[in-house]
Formats: sequence, structure tokens, C-alpha cells
Amino acid sequence: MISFNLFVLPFSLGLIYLLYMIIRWWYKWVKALPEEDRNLFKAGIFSKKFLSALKEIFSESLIHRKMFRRNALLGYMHMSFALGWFLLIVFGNMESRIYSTSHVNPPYYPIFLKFFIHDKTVLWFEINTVPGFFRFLMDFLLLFVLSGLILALIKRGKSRWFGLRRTTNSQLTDKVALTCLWLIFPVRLLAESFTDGYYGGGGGFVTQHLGNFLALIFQESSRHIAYALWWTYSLALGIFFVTVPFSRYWHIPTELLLIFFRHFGITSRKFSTSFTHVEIGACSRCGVCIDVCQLGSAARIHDIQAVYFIRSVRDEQVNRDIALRCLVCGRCQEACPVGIGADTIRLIERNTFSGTHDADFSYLPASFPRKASVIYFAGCMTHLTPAIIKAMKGILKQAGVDYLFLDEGGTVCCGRPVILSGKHDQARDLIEFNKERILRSEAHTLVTSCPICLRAFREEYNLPIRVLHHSHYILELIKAGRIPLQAVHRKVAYHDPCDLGRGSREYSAPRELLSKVATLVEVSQEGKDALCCGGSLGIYTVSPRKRDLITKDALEHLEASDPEVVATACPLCKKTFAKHAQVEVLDIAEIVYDAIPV
Amino acid sequence: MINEGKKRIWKDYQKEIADDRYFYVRSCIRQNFFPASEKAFLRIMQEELKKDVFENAAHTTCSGIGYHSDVVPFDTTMTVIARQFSLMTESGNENLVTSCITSFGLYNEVLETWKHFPDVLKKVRGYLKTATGREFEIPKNVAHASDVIFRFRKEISAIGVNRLVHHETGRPLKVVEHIGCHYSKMFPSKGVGGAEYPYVLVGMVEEWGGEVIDYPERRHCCGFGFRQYLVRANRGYSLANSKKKFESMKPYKPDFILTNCPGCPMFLDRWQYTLSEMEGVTYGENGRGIPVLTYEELAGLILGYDPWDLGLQVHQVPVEPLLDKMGIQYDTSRKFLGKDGQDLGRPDAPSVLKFF
Amino acid sequence: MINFGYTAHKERLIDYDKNDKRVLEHLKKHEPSVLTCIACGSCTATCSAGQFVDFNIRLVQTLLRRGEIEPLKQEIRKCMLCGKCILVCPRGVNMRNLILAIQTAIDKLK
Amino acid sequence: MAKTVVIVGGGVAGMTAASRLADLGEKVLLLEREEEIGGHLRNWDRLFPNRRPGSEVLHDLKETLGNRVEIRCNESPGEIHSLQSSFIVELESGEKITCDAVLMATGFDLFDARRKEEYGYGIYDNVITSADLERMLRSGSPVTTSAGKAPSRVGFVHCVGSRDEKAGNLYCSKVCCVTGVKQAIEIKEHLPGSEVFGFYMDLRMYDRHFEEMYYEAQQKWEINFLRGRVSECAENEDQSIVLKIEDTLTSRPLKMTVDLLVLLVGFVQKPETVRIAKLLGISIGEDRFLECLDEHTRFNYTGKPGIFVAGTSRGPLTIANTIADAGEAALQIHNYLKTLK
Repeated sequence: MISFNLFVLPFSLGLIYLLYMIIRWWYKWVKALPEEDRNLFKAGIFSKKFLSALKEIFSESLIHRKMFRRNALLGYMHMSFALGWFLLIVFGNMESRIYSTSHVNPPYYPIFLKFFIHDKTVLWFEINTVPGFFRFLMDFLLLFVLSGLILALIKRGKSRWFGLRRTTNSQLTDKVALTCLWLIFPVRLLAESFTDGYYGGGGGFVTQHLGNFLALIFQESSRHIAYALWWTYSLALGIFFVTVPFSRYWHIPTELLLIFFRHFGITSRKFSTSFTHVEIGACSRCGVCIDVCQLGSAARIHDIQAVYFIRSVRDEQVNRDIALRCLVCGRCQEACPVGIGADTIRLIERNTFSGTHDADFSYLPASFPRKASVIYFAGCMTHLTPAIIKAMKGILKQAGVDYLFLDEGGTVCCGRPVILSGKHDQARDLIEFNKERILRSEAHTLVTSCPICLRAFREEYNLPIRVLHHSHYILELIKAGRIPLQAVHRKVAYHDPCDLGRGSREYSAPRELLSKVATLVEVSQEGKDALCCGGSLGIYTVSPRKRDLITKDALEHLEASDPEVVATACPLCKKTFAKHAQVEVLDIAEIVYDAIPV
Repeated sequence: MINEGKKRIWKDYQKEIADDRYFYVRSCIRQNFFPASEKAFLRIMQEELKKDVFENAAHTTCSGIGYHSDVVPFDTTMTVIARQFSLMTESGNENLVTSCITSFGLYNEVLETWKHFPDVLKKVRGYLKTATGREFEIPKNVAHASDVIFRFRKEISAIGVNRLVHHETGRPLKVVEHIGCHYSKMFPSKGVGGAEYPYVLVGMVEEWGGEVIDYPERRHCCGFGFRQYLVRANRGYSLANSKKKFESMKPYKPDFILTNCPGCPMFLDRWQYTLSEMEGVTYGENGRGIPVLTYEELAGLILGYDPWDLGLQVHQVPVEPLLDKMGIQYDTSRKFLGKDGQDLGRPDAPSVLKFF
Repeated sequence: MINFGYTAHKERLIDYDKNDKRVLEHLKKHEPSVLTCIACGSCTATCSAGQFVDFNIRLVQTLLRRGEIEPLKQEIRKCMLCGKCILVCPRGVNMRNLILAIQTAIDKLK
Repeated sequence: MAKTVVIVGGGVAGMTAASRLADLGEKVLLLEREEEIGGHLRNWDRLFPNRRPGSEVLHDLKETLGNRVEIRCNESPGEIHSLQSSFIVELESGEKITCDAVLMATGFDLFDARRKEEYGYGIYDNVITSADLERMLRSGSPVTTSAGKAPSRVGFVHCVGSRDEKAGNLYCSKVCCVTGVKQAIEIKEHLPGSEVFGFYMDLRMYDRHFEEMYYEAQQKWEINFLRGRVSECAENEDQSIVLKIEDTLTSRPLKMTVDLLVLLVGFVQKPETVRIAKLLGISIGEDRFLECLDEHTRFNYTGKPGIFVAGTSRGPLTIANTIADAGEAALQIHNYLKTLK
């Protein structure tokens, strides 16, 4: 016969509900995938990808490797909860097997095992015996989890120890779930201890001693206390399970699916798909994205960070400001332990809030550029920084490149600024226009001075030719010995433009190039972590004052190691910095041009 | 409205108006538009006020329409006008009275030109001499017929039998006064009351018991503008101007519009019909239009002349409602009887504007 | 109704009293910087789209203030949102959001 | 009776010059035709750009003046005869005063807005001048239309009587632009619900803090500036004013109704000043303001030795500029007097 007691109901019902929700949503999401992605999913399940996914789940969802890399305490905290609990369940099951006669154990049986089984035949220290070993193990794991709990409590007050300046402010459901979650393990400890103490046996090295001690104090009544605690334990579990789908903890089941999706090759698209929904669900609201967001740290705007944005999407609470007030600098994406493409989701959401802007570019004249092997495309902004154009012309001339200055007579925007408004389709005409001209020139290389253009060309144009930023191309020319240089050893701090660095993964070329003509100095935040200059076209609703704050903040980092020059590789960054910089702000091209002996 | 302010301006624009012995030059188009108006003027001057008004059947157009339509050169115009002067001089008169506002403006324009460029005057005298053998004197006083009526408004009021008040309620009738552009917009000093707040018609209305409405588009042109009206393609501009005025005056519920120019009454009257047929709008009370009168017609009514003798039956917007308000008796059966009582037949009723 | 072969010409006049200010009200909330335009025209001078078509972003701001919605609607369609104008504006008017916000407001009015 | 210097005009310039001369130990007689010294400053509520009460400034000026100089109110010179190196100022009262120098600090008149007939000042109840508005503000009573209602839309017409060949004044009066902006802000302070428009040809925010004030007017007070010159005004049935203007920024005619229209009237020379100038043979400019020897270095000297000029009788000036100008004049007169001894 199967042991049963009323108090197991809350747990059981909660569990059933949670499982139902998970299955329901997973099914929904997979079913809603675009045809293509659904096929990828089917194929994925029966392939090695499945295993690799499991591997990642283990390392990320249980061990929390990324978290560890970010901050050991934070990582340990997450691990103790995830891994500890996971193992409690696994070994708990094994342990229950020892005593259970039936093959189908109700899920509550291992969870509340100590309530049903009081095995005095084995004592707590006899860990060489199987039951003894398990008792030891279970108590140990419980301690493991509780250690995490203690850290979590400390994190409340001392979040900085965990590498977090600000933490996510939570909603009601979060608070309820959290309280239950925190209750579960201490209560379990007490419940087991009281029980073991009352029956004078059956406990492990922790529970038994604590139990005996409690029994001394509470005598007979400890039995009733125990029973009350078992109820509380079950209730805590039950309530937690029920609140999960409505709280941040929903990320746990969702992230699992996300990992499978990723391993099966499913990614985000320009419009919202289930992948987007899963990403949104997978946000654990750990708040890592809050600190890296300059709008918060520099401009004191605290309600639009990725975590809040994603939450608002999930609760269908997005408003115009939260959608449009974002630098789209990519720093949060870079930092996200779950690897959620917050910027992509932001652009998708923008579509709703940027109005039905039915752009009409029919006025663009058909044009037939001359043939050339290399095209130079300055870009809109570069026309406001003539020094860059002058430098580029000089360099290309010096290298004797046969090139065509495609937008010398006036630039037709690359289309990315429109895309940044979420109106992907509206950019089509611009893209088509430029693409046609580029192809007509029959060039094999397209060089641009503007990272914004670079990104557009690479991501939106799928051109059959090489698309390079000028820093990259100039480096090539130098390596080919086509540009004589005399290094002018000025101290230079290099600023990675968002769309060149995080956007186009071009970190090394600019640095290598600079190191040939100048002395690079360390910058506290560079490469993947580089700050945005504040001039971003990604943000729509921001005052000039706020922009200034971001710019000044970025400059502080750049000028910290007092360089003679702040070098950048983007006309927009250059103009933005020029407003507040204490030192000279130059584009890489200008620095190289100055280094050419006359 | 601060009337002292207006009165002050009116004081600044006093104008000399001869009190007798006028040489009257007619308008080209009024004979067709409002046939009885000029006749009424003569009757008032001669029979009621016992003034001498001279005419000469040989006088011609002043060529103003041609001049403003760019088809008659200024030299020609000056010579034509010089001939009118010679007719006046020959009749031993020196007070010129014009029936037409455009003529009035043009006579002044020519006289000013001669004043500032004496050699031009000499030249024109030459032209006239060689062309016609005539000579002329510069008139001592140039007035528009409305100036003259204005000058004698009190006398007319004294002998008049009707007043501009509702004969039942005694409420003063609300009048929109509209001045022809060429009356004082070219030479404010030549018009009674100047260009911004002309007084010539206001004076009559006030004297005869009415109350003038000052509505926002008061200054605006009626839309005649020769080039606008004469070319069909431009006619929409003409219409739009009148419409602008009607819409601006409508809220004031005017009892009628008073004018002193050949074109204005024509267009303010006929365009009401056109607009009603084009856009289905009417500007008077209950589907009617706003009656439009010339100052002679009005003076005639004050003096108790028979409306049909004043030619009011040729108006597009029926004047009966106004006559009723003023308590003027009229015989509907006689409305469409021509000279010696022969029946001219009845016109078709417009589809929107209330006519009968 | 009779066809006379001509119609009363529509006035070119801006009838400020009758015009629709709701879009402006919306903008005052969502992009107040538009209030500070001094019509210097730098934006129009540097405009990328302006190189290819008669597009006047300075005029966009004026039309907005006058409540001339129809022309406004047509004008903003030409904008490439490239943002050059923002870089040259002496009063820090945030043109790119201006365009989007105008569109949003017009949508709302529908 | 003998005096060293006679100052004609007890406005800002006159008061300042008087106290400076007193500082320098000169004997001064200050003539003021009104019953009280202070000039136009007496009628102004608050001053641009810092909106300091005019009364406060006036109080300061009076205090520095103290009772160190003889002041005659309700007095103005009838005749001024020049002798070898001195002058006899004959007051309207008939009294004769001998002095070594005369300072023309006669100030200005405000342009008579009635001369711009088409704007309807003195004809339409709800067309007022900037001076009328100051009077309203000074009285502390709420700004209302003639019907006593709070205006929901107020318009300011810039350059009324200034930069206007038709008014015979080609010059710019300098202070009206910023006064207009100041008053527009004050309207919004009194009636936050109201809509305020400035109709301008250029906004000349030439001095310190002016441009910032303009920016504040746009950004904080949402005051609208419409570039174009009002051509004419007419009155609606409800006494509101409908004005016509070209909106030069859209190149289209524009029509707008306002409940209250404020005409920003400029500076004009006083006929009285012209009379005295003729008397003394001081040259007068095309704009009827008094000419000085040199615009840069000798701007307090008239062509005539012993006759000096200060303040707005030689052209539009702000109060601050007037005070500086008068101070300089005092010093120049002091130096001149030394050459006599």
C-alpha cells in the first residue's frame, strides 16, 4: 500500500499545475514556430544537438558557469540553489527506492520520505551502509542549498559583493514565489529534524542531532510541531509551483526550451516568433543588464533596462518610451548570462510604437555609377566630418587605389536608421537603391567610414562583395606596403564604436592599425565592454542633456589614462565626443593620414 | 468698437465736395447692371435737391476697364480723360462727378500724375489738341457721386419718408457697407474717411437711422478685379473673394449690403446665386440671400420712390424682405412689368436661393 | 447644382482658428524640444533626403505648429531618419523622434 | 542764480548724470517737466532680463541721488541762450539760470500706435500697447480683455513704429523684442491656460541673458513665435481681433483670432527735444535723434561746446546702457568744466 497524508495535497496539486503549464506552453511555442524553425526543431530532437543541449543545460542552468565567470559568489549562490535542489530530488528518489515496495512512487513520496519512514535500524554515522550514505548525502545537499540561501539573504543588503550595483525591483508574484522558495529548505530541515528527533532516529548528521536537541526541549509536542512543519513545507512547495508561471522563476523551465532551440539552430528573426517569446520567458531578471546600461549609470534613467523592457513585453505593458528609449548599444546583450537578444526584441517592439510611417522614397533618381574595383561610401554622418573624408581621399590616393567615391554627391541613407525605428520594411527602398548602385559599379570591395552603414551593408544587403570598414581596409593597404608610414608616437585611447565593435565584431583591426602609428593606452571599458558615445541613432526619446551625461561618462573612461588623442572609427562618435572632449578627438583614418610622410 | 477712435480718423480725412453745378460722367457698366441707379441720382439731385447737374451725350468711357486689363496704354487713357475734362470745361463747369468708382480712381490717378509731372500734362494737352482740337481745364473738384449723396445725406433724411429701421420693432437695420477699392485704397485722402475706415457710406447709413456692421473682412475686395472676372479661368478667384466676405459677414445677420461701385453690387448680388447653385449655400435668413443695394437705390427708397422704378426687380437676390422690414409698400404684380406696363414675363426660380 | 465651368478657388490661407492642434499637443508631450526651433534652416540645409527631393524638415516643424496636418503627413514620408539634422541643430531639436511622434499622433487621430 | 550744470530731463539718464556730477563736486540743477522725476521708468512694472521691479531700480537711482542736487519738477526750459562760454536757461516760469554746461537728457516718447491705423489701436477695444500692458501689470489687477474676461489667446506685434518706413522710422528700437518676450512670459505667468503668440520680423536678442530668455519663453512657457509682420487687424462680433499675416516660414497667408493684441511700440524723439536742439543749433539725425560728435569715443558731445547729450534722446537704449551712458557724460562734463577754469 502507498503511504498518504492530507498534507501532501498542496505540493502534489501545485506540481501537477506547474507541469501542466510547462507542457502547455512548450507545446504552444513549438507549434507556433515558423515552418522552417519547426522543421529544425523536429530534426534537432533526434540528433547529437540534443545531447549538446543537455550539456549546456547542465553547465549553465545547474552549474551556472557564466555566472561564476562574472562573480564567484553570485555563481555559487545560483549553483547551490539549482544544482543542490536538483540533486536533492535525484538522490531523494534513489533513497526512497530503498524503502518503497511499489514501482510507481507518487512524486510526493521521496519529497516527504522522512515523514513516512522512520528507519532506526541504521544510525546517522553508519555512512558505509547504503541508507546511512544517503542520509548523509541528503543532509549535506540540504546544507549546500541553505548556504546558497544565506548568500541570497546577504545579497539583499550587500549586492555589491555579488558584482551588482543595482538589482531588479520585483513584482508581487515574484515576492510571493521568493518567500516560498526561501521557506522551503529551512522548513524542510526543521520538519525532518523534528520528526527524526521525535522518533529518536532516521536522521542524518545534521537532522538527527538538531532533532534530538529539539526533542529535548519540546518533548511530546515536537510531534505536532513536526506535523505542522510538514504542512508548511508542502504548502511552500505548492504555492511556489503555482506562482512560478507568473513570476521570474518561469525562466527556469523556459530557459531549458531556449537552450534546445539554440542548439537546433533556431534564432530570432526580424519579426516576433515563438523564439522571441521563449527568449522573453527565459529572462531570469537577474539584473545583470541593469548595471551595464549607460542610460541608468550615466543618464539616471532607471525604468527601461533590458530586464524591465522584457518584463513589460511579457506583461504586454510596453509603452512608447520604454520601446524607443534605448541606445541599442548591445551592452546588455553582451552581458546577459542567458544570452537574450534584448536589442533585437526591442527593435521588433518598436514597430508598434514608431507609427505607421509609410515612407516614400520614390523620389530617388536611378543612377549609373562608373565601374571601379573599390567603392568608398562615406555615409551621411561622414559628410559632417570632412576631415575623415579628406584623410580617406589622401590615403586611397597614396595607395594608388582605383576607387569610386559612391556618395560624394550626397548620401542616400544606408537604411539602418530607419530599421532602428523598427520599420524594417520601410528601409527596403533605400537598401535597394544603394545596392543597385553598388552592384552596377562591379566593385569587389566596399569600404565605408561609417560603422552604421557597415552594419547595414553586412546584415541587410547580402552583397556578393567584400564589405569593410575603413580601419580594416587601411590596415590591408599598410600590410601590402602600399602606404609608407612614420609613426607619430602620440598616446591614443581608442573608443570602440558600438556598431563596429559589438555590432560588427571588429575589435582587432582598428587596434592593430593604431598601434602601427601611435601608442595605444589602456581604457577601463573597451572591446566588448566599450561604452556608447551617447550619439547613438538607436535612441529616439532622449533629451540633449541626457545624451551629454552619457558622452561625458564615456569620455571620463577614455581620458582616464590621460591620452593626447581620443581615437574613434565612427563619424557620429567623433562629432559626439568633440562636444565635450578635453583632448583632441580623431578618426583612425585621420591619424593614419597624418602619419604619411610628406 | 471705440467710435471716438474712428471719428478721429474720419476727421483726418475730410474732403472738399462741391455743393452745386456738377458735370456728371457716367459709368460704362452700371447702365446694364443697375439701370435705374444713375437715373435715380439725377432725379434726386435735380428734383429733390434742386441742384444743377450737367451732362454731355458725347462723353465716353474713361477706358478704365481697358487700362486695368492692360489693353489700353496710359497715354491713351490720359488723353481720353483729358477729353472728358474738355467737355466739362466747354460746358462751363469745374466740378466733376463720376458715377463709376474705377473712373473716380483713374481721374485721380491721372490728376496726381499731372501734378507731379507737369511735362506729362503738357504732352497730353498736345495729344488732345492734335487728336480733337480740344483744350481743357483741370477740374476744381473731383467727387464720386456717393460723395455728393453723402454731402446731402442730411437734406435727404429731412425730406425722406422712410428710415433704416424695422417699421414694427423700431430696431435699426444692420447694414454691411462695401466701398469700391478704387474709391480710396489708391488715394486715401481722396475718399471720405480714408482707406481703412471709409465714412462715405457709413455717413448715409447712420444719418438714415441704420447701424453699420464692422465685420472682419470688411476691407476685402468684392472680387470683381477685372483680370479675375473677365477671364473665365480666373473667375474662381473672383468668386472666392466674395465668398470670403459673405462667410465673414453672415454671423452678423445683416439686413442688406450697401455699395458705391459698379462692380461690387453686381458681384455681391449675382455671386450669391452662383454660390447657391455651386455649393448649395445661402447667406441670408431662411434660405434667402442678403439684398444688395447701390447708394442711389437706397437714397431712392429713403425718399419713397417706387422700388420697381428704382430697378430693384433686376436684382438676383430679392429685396422684398428688406422692403417689408422698412415697411415700404410695393405692388408684387408690377415687379416684372416693363416700360409702359408691358409684361416682361417671370424669370425661372433658382434651385436653391429663395427667389419668390 | 449647375456647372459654371469654374469653382470658388480653395484659399491658400492658413486658417489657424480652424486648424487641428492635437498633433502639436501630442508632440509637446512626447518631443517638447520641437518648441525651441528658431527656423534657422540648418536641418534642411544638411538633410540627406533634401539632396534629392524638395523636403524641408524646418517646414515640417512649422507646419506642425500651424496644425497643417495634410501637408505635414505628406512631407514626413520623405524623411530617411538618418539623423544628420540632429547633429547640426542649434537648439537641440530631436528631429528623428519628431518624425515618428508626428506619425504616431496622426495615427491616433484617425 | 548760477549753477555749473543744468540737466534737462529727470529720467534715468538725468538722475544718473546728476548724482555722478554731484560725486564730482559739481553744482547741478535737474529740470523735470513732469510732477515727479523718474521718466518712463515710473510706468514700468518689471524690467528685462531679470524681471527686477522697475520701482526698485528707480528707488536705487533716487537714493544715490539723495538731496545733493536741486531738483525742479514741472519745469522745462523755454529758451536757452548761449554766451561766450556759458548759457542762460530761461525756464517756462520765466526764471533765468546761468550755467556753464547743459546736459540734454530729455529721453524719448513712445510711438503713437494710432498712427498704424491698420492695427486699430484706439479703435478696437482689445488692441493695446506694451505700455498699456505694463500699466495693467503694475496695477496688479488681472490681465483681461475690454469685456473683463481672461484672454485665451494673446498676440504680440513686434516692431510697431520701428523699422517701418511707413511710420517714418527706419531705425530699430532695440528694447521691444526682449520686452515682447518678457511680457509674453508674464502673460503666461498670469494666465497659464492662455496661448501666446509673438509676430516678428527678426528677434534681436543681442544682449546678455536675452537669448536665454527667448529659449525659456519657447521651452518652458510654450510661447509661439510666428515670423511675419501683421498687415491688418479687424474686429470680430465678440470684440476679439482677427489679424492677417504672412506666415513667412510656410510662405502662406495666415489668419488668426486673438482676444488681446499687444503692440510693442518703439522709441521716437520728443518734439520738445527737437525744438530745443534747433534753438541751440545741435544737429539732428534723419531719425530725429540728437547727433553726437562721434559714435564710438565722443558720444556725449554735441556739435556745440558745453552742450552734452546722454540717454535715449540720442537713440534707443536699454536702462542699463542709459545709466552707463549718463555716467560717462557726467565725467566728460566734469573734464570740460575743468578746461574752463
